[in-house]
Amino acid sequence: MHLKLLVEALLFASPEPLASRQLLALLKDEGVKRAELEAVLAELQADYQDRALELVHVASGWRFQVRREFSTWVNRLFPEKIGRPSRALLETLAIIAYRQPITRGEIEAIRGVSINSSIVNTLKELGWIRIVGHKEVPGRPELLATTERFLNDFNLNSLRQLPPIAADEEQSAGQ
Amino acid sequence: MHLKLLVEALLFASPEPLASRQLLALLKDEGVKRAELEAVLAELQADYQDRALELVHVASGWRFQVRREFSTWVNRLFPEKIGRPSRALLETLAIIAYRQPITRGEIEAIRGVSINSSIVNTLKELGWIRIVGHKEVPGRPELLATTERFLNDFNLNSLRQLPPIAADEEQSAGQ
Amino acid sequence: MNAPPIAKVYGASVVALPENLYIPPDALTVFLEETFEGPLDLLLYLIKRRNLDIMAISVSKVTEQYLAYIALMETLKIELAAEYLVMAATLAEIKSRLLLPQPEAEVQEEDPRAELARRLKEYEQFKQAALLLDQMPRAGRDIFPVVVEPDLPFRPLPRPKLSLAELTAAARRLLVQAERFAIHIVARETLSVRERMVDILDRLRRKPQLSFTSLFDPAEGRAGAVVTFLALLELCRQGLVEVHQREPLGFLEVQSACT
Repeated sequence: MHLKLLVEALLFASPEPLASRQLLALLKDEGVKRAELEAVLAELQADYQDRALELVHVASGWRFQVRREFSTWVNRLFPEKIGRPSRALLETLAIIAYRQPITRGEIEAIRGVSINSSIVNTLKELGWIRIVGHKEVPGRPELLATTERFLNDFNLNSLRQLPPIAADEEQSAGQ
Repeated sequence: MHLKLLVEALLFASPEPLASRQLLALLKDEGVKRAELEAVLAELQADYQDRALELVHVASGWRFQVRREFSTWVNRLFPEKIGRPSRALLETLAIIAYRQPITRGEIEAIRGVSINSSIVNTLKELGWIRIVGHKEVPGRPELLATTERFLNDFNLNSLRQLPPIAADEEQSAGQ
Repeated sequence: MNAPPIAKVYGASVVALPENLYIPPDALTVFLEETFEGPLDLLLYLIKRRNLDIMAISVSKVTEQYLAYIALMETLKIELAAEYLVMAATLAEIKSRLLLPQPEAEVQEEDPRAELARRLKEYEQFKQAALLLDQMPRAGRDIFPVVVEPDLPFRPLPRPKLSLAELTAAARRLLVQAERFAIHIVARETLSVRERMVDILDRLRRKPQLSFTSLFDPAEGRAGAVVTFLALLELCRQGLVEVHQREPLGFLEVQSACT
């Protein structure tokens, strides 16, 4: 079997980029030398010169990717779904809004379940929350708070405009 | 942008096979005609003639796949893969494929043994079978049939491509 | 003449099965269940072994073998799947019917073997079909659908549909409930205090040290001062900021606790 095609097959079938070291391990039985592999990778790069794909070397190894100039069309495959937020996302945001600054652990204590980091990351990516400091307790957890973007998106001028919830109402009444 | 490369980019980036109809919809703004698309798909098939990949048409559409002759090497990428399906699972699947829609009781009558529910569940989880209705007999048993996913996974365009079995030939001859 | 050895144990030939040879019943059950997919499969095996055509089964021969097999299982006290016993009964019935003389008028009655032969044939076809299916190229085993990551420029996430009312409802549900169960209420904080706490932390991130007075906005009046002071006290209590006074009655300096 032609080494170039073997490497091509492996790179296309692998869900993750493959490092040269991994490729050599996968082709151990074929006794492939590093220099041969490198030659073949260079050949493959040249083969795909004029195609919609390119063979690139990223941090974890080699992978084929669709060239950026096709992103307009590729994006049509993944239409933006303005989905409903997950319950976990909604609740995490609600707790941060009403109890900021707050750590992830404190949010977890209120919700009674652990929070997937992807939720916190999504909220950061959405620009709705940010880190405003670290709590001086072991582990120095991040203190999370809402952003101006959050206020804008929810049509608020300031956090004071957040509708009161019972606990807050009682507190206000007590003052 | 060259139409052939656009189609190539879309086919490689799509997580699922793309039907011609879908490709035409994705390229609506470019005013691509069906005949042009078909010509380009044929060209792409030819381009990959001598490569580790092939462009094939399965039930849900066109997809690139790593050719069968590389499976020995590709399987090295997935060493922890689960074992072969059991004979019971394959026989059940075969009966559903050739006799669909069919109830579990009817499958049991053919096989002469009762079917463990785990077999039907595994087939559902694999996405190879689905419930298409209920038979109007006492107990209203589920009617089972294969899915498009089954055809895709077995490299088929339609059920008609299933290899003929003797009983079917006889029945056809008798009709 | 010596019987041929059936096994060699430590080099010595064994010609007869030892009386106390014990085959764990489980092992035989497993054998039956793993080797045959049911009574039809076992019958097919018995027929094929004699190179017979299904349509021309010698019911008595096959029945004898089948029953012998089942009898063996029973003497070994193996619990057989019910289907094997049903088949044994069916075979016995067919055999007995064939032995009975057919009344003249009912010569046309169907051969009792026919139904069994039909079932065997049908099962054999699907056994064959299962093999064919297994030999077909299968995605993930023989062929591998390719999905290539696109190199896409950064695209901001679409904003999920979320209304203020939903947010408030979630907060009410969680926080009111959580506080009902809380052992004590820490402080009487209003949102304005919390907002001011975040403001102070923010300002401290830009400038590590702030004078106490710079935290007040005279335009806010007395209420603003109270809110700021409460916020500062709460931040101190939580250990988020430190307040220093270098000399008695001197200026208060606020700095973040992490520095």
